[in-house]
Amino acid sequence: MRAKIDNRIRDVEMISKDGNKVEISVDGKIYDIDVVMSESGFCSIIYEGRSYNAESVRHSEGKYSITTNFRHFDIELSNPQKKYLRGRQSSVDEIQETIISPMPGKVIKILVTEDMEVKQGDPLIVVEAMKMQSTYSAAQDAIVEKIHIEEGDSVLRDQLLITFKTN
Amino acid sequence: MRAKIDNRIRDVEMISKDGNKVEISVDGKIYDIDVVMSESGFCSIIYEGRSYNAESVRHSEGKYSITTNFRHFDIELSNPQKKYLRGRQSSVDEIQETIISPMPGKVIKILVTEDMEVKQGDPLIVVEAMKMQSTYSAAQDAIVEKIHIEEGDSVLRDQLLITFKTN
Amino acid sequence: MIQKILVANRGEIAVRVMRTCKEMGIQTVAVYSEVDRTSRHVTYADEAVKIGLASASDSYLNVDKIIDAAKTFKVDAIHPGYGFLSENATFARRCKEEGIIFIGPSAESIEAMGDKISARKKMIEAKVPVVPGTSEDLKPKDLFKVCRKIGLPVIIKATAGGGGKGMRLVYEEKHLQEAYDAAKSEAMASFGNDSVYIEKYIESPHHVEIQFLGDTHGNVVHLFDRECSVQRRHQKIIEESPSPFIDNKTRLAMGAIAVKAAKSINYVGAGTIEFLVDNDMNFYFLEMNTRLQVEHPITEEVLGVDIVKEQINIANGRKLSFRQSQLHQRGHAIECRIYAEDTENNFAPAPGVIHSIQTPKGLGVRIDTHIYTGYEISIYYDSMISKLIVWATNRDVALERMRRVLYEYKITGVKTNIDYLRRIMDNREFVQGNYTTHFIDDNANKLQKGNELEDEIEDIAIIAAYIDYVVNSNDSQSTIADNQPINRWRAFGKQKGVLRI
Amino acid sequence: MIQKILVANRGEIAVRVMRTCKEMGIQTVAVYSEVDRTSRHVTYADEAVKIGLASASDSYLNVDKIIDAAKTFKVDAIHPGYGFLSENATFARRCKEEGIIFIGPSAESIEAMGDKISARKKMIEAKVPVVPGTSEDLKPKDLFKVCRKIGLPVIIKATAGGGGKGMRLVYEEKHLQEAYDAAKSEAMASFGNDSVYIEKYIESPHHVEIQFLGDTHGNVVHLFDRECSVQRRHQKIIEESPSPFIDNKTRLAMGAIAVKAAKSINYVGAGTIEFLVDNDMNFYFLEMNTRLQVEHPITEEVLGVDIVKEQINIANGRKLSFRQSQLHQRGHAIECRIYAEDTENNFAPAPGVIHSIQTPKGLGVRIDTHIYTGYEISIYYDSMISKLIVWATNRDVALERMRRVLYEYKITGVKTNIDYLRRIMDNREFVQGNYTTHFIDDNANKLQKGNELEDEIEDIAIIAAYIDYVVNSNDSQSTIADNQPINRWRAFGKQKGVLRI
Repeated sequence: MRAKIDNRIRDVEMISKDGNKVEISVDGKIYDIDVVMSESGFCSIIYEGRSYNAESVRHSEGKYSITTNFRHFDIELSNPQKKYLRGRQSSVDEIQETIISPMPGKVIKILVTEDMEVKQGDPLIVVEAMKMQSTYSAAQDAIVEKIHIEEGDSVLRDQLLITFKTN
Repeated sequence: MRAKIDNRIRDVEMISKDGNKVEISVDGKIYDIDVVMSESGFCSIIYEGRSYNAESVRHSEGKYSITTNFRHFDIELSNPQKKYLRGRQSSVDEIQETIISPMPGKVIKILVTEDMEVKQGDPLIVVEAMKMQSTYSAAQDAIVEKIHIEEGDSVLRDQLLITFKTN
Repeated sequence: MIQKILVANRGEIAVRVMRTCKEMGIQTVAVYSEVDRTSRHVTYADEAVKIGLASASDSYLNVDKIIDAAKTFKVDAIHPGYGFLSENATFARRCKEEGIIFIGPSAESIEAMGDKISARKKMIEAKVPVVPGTSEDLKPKDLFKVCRKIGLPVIIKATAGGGGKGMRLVYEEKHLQEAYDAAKSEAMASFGNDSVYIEKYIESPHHVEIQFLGDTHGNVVHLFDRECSVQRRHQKIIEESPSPFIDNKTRLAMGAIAVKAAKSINYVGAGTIEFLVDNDMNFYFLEMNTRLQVEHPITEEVLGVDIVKEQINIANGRKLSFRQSQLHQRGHAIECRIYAEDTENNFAPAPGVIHSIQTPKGLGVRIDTHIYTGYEISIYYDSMISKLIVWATNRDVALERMRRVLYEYKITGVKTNIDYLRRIMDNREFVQGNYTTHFIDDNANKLQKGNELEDEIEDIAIIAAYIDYVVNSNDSQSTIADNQPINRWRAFGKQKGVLRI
Repeated sequence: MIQKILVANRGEIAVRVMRTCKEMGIQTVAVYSEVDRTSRHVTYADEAVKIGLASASDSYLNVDKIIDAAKTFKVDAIHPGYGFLSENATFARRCKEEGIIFIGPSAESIEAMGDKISARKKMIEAKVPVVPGTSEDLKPKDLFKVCRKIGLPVIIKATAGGGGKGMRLVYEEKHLQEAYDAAKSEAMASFGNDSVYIEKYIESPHHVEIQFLGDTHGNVVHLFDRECSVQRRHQKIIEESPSPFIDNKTRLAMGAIAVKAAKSINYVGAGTIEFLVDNDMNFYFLEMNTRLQVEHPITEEVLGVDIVKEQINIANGRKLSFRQSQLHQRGHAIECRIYAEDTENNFAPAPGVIHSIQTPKGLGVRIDTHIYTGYEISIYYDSMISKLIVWATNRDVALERMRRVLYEYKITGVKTNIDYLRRIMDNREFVQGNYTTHFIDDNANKLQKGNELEDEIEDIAIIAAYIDYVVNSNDSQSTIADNQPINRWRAFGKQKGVLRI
């Protein structure tokens, strides 16, 4: 499988499995591990006698937040074949076509209008959560296609806020 | 619905519901409550301004262990109509036809053999868990039909140990 | 005697107050906003009532609704916690009018200390040291005289000012006139008012505060010091007691001054004086907090005193249960505030649902929190989700313990600053204990970077995600070679069953 | 210097030892049996290795396998915890032969104190008071002389005895001869050996013990007392420190005697002397435990000492980090042992899977445990699943706190004795503090009965079950009038998803 981590692509495959004893290859390096995982996402891995712990949160299919050893990782697993079938979507360097809310909050201000041209770095929208305001800016020059929310709206994590026209 | 609690039968019905505001009748007494329940079985009930908590564990369909206010209750919910359709099974005072393991453990000793007659109170089987041994005895005079386990076996909670012949 | 208390707050502090009430056999009433139905303070209380919408102005800040609830439930007293109405003189006065005990100082004390200028004047009257300077318009003719009296460096600020406009820092006298003129013209341009004032600039300020308690019989004791210099955007992150910076002489002098200050305004209840302390251990009054502080637990740990219990006893008209001579600091306590925030993304708040928690346990650990597995940290309130307090025989051991305890604390579902706190615990300046309020800014880069990543850790993360995928995905069954689940917590899964939403 | 420790144990004590190691920067190695793969000590350790089957003789009691693991992982020392190999002289000796530090006393000390008769002799030599009596065959001619010397009441026991056979309790001298003859003939009939011995009968015995520490430099200090009289079938349930029964003079005398006893056998490490104390505060040596005790945390709380850290420092050849004069008891600590047992069904053990836990928090609480949500309490090991410790300024507040904390502790999935412990906290005899080892038997009925049930509580339980049914049953959807879920933890459910088993 393909694992996307910090915009890098790595390869992970299971080679063999016998109960909790699992052989996994990560970019060709073989890990011979003893692994258990709890329903709540706590994962214990014993590798060469060392006891590793990782906490896993599953978002949508294939998307994970993993914490281990005080580090946080966002990992996206995908099947290369499937990707191929679905077409050219979500390649690593593609142009940002939308603004998605990275957290829940309340829309305080929308600084653009539909059909407006924006430059890279232009502020687009201000969202407030927990008494703090965050401004989301344009990642590149673009034209605003559609604004999906209004000022005063409450938005959820991963909610679509703004779509851009592709040139 | 019928709620069996400590061998007593009580009646519980939902009268109305509006979101978390629920009206429930218990043996005709109306409880107008605000209730929420977590996935892990933690239940918060506000009734006449008082904040009650109960922890619920669901075993098989309709069987619950509830703790509240330092009290433990085993409750069995059933639909009277359904009971009727299923026939005469599990009336409250029926004769004990089986010995079921009330907890996991290891069978240390079997004191009876198949076809043996046993008197009420006769020890039948010794099971050990956590360094303590428990002896299960006959609830009434009966004849052993079948012994489903052997000495040395590990048994699970609710596992069938011995069946009796009904006269 | 107080027999029932309404806690006019939410979150960890509401639960913390209720804990002491429960120990004292006092009934508790929780008030909650619409989004807080599943909050811990609601389930912890004996009684609970919804008072309004999520917005604080409709609920936790709404005086009428809280007074209504207090009357409906016939409470004897209201504990305001911190924040919300805790330093609201109008609310304190209203409670008194309604015949409900407000667990805190009088409305007059709150008012006197709530206004910075008035507080400064009161403290000067009481001979409490304040930051030297003028609080009125500085005339050109007084400039050099006043500056020499205060001593360099000084800061010139616009009276009407804010946001750094009309502000000049002066280290050498030769730049004084120029800075004064520039500040005045900038002030005029920005605020239409060219009046400026001058204050001594404290170069390496330490934020050290003194907790005190006063009863209705005129007794006041101080509960020693807390070091609170680890701040980001004036928000405290880590506090410790005793302060590793000040010496014992300074500590006792600050304590004595705090008692004097509290007595000068006939203070009743728990309060705190915040001081700025410079590198030479001169200390200056900054402000007085007329309420319980977030960081009160470290004082409780070091002194073995339950401050909320003392508050309630004082409200009952009792005398303080100890004299100054009976109070001694023992060992060392540190508090870390856990925030739901993304430390790698400019500390943006990170609301969300708590997926799982592993709570630190064992010796020397105290946790004050309202979160639990499945709890939703809402967007409406503060992002502090837990206070982690350790106690140990000395500061070195306390640091070791905090490192251990941060390792044990695992919260998933929302991002937290636990890793960031862990890095602070290894920061040389922090470990040495001679840090100032500039600590976070000065160390921003060091604290941002994690240790260089060993490949293995990233691989472990990928493996964990992959195993989760294998165990949980519908289309991955074929990849499980032997058809045996990896998950050994199978019986748990079975028992919990499946919740339909 | 010890840099890596193998903990030859499991459960809460293995985790507790590892916590201190983590604070000291010492690497830890866990050993585990087949059924313990998901145990907390395995995930807590830096390294872990499976050593055998569930049966302790194949794993935690298997000297060869543990020594093998210690060598494979190149550890410097082994901490045995309590139970298992902790008082096994052979194991201690084997460690020494293999060049591994055994964190505990010498094999010779373990042996000397492991045998009751030898221990009694050693203590008599060291002038430690033992229960008066003879440990050899009591001749008819000595009967009255010895009895008068000891003082009534006395108990006559068969030397070969056990199970109450050949045992007679004598309160009056006129019954002495008859009892002696009866005991002898019963002993002959039961054991084929009519030899009997006589001991003073302690009527209302209190079980009070003294913790002590000895280093390799000949220093020994005592860490004061623990009251452990709340026992069922010789299993301690609740301990407190200081003892509410003995006075300070007795406490210090016991401490001094314990130090003398430990010095007399050149004791190195942590140890405990258990004393029987009668109603007049005479105390008698019962036995010495040459290891860490389950109840050590209450001493840690009252003295602010990390006993495991001291053990490791002693094993490193360091001097004790304090002198006797520096140790003072502060406040009061109580420990409750939480067992997975059915208190209403003759205290039958109740293994099973932990469904959910709500852990007490806030001021003055310490929890030592290895359980977590989803953990399976196996049938193979001890049924103690948690230790709940509170500290407070005095015993009254400690009792209030323990009541509060027992209220907060909610464990579902297995039955526990939490409600039973809660009733003890309200028991008059316990609250008064003058209870003996007969406490549990004397109060069996009172402790068994819950408060008379208010109807409402049962109704609440039925409602909770019903709501769970409504929310979760497939065929109950039609009963939800408005098709809106009751469950407000919806987002949580969504995030957690569904685990296929």
